[in-house]
Amino acid sequence: MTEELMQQILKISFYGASLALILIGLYGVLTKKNLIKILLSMAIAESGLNLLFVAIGYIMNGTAPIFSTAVLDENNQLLETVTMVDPIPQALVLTAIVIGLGVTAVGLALVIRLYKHHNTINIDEIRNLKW
Amino acid sequence: MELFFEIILGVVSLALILSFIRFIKGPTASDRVVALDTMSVTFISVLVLLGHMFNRFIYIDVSLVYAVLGFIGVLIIARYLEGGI
Amino acid sequence: MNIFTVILVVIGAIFMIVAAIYAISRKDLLVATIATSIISLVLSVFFFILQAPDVALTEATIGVALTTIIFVVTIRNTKRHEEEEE
Amino acid sequence: METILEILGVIFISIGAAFLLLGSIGILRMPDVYSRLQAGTKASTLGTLGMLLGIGFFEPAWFLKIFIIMIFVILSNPISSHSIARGSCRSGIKPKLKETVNAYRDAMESCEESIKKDDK
Repeated sequence: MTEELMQQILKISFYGASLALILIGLYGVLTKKNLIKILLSMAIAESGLNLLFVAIGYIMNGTAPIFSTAVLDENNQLLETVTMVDPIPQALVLTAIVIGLGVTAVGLALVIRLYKHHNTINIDEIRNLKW
Repeated sequence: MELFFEIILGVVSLALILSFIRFIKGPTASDRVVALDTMSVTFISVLVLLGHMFNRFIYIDVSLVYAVLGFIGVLIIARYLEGGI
Repeated sequence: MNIFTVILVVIGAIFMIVAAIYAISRKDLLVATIATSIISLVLSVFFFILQAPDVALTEATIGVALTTIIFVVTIRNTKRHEEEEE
Repeated sequence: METILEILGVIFISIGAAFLLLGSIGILRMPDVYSRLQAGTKASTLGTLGMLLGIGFFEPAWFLKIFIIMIFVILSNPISSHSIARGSCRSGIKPKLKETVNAYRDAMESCEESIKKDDK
């Protein structure tokens, strides 16, 4: 198996998995009636989005940014260059994961309050806006 | 020596597949929790193995965090099954 | 990149898709939470292979521990099983 | 010296991978939750320890951090296995094979009897 074929398989796996996760999460949000299931589907779609961002910023055979050391010879001349992956999507995704946790936590707190008031979490039966 | 690590990675991937089949089949929730526990322990060794193959010292911090925090999820599900929390 | 890393990535992608379909289609919400935990577990290894160890660290902490805890506490305070639709 | 360390590392990593694979086969083949728990946690703990030790022989500079990981695996894995077993026992899952001794139930019964005696 050649190098190019392996790279193609890697790209197809990463992009295919992230797109499939986003679509499955979207399906769950649109069709399910249970509020906890809806929040769970939102978490799944968000995981797929994070994976898509990091996979876009990946460069083949690169190494992690920031940690890398340059390889110098005795006259301080650069011997070889080090390929790094793109650090900007990683910083964005790092924030997005934490914000996603906050969104899920607030949604679940609202679900508990709704259940204590209406005694159900089916969105078809919660019709009035009064608490 | 490269080939040895690749074959070990293949064997560990086979172990992951078998645990995942138990997760799909398992009749009760306890079986699925056992499968999750085994998978999370197996991923610790996968991460250390990959860190050695990428040859970066800083990468095994991830597996340290896994070992410290990974069992909390299993613990909380087990306490729920018991009727506690 | 070598051949067995590619195999690990393909297996992980299949795990994630199957676990997501499983989490959506089950009526038992506790099983759906466990499936979401497996998705985050595999996602963390993917971030590791994509050379983003800081993101993998955050995903391991938040996805495996904290998300499971808040979902299980919510299920504890509400109902475990989703109702059958008429 | 280096070759000795590498040979030790190869031996330990092979033992670890073999135990991980055997634990997964056990988790697939065993009949009920409690025997699956035996295969799934004990064998995979030993497998992970062997693998970490082998990598530590390959890279001697990493040994301190790997030792910390090993200590956490040793501490945390039996706790989770014990609590899964206790949870499935309390949620009413019976063992499939015929049980000869159930120390947990006997301890609970004697505990309840002593509580009743105290109430009287």
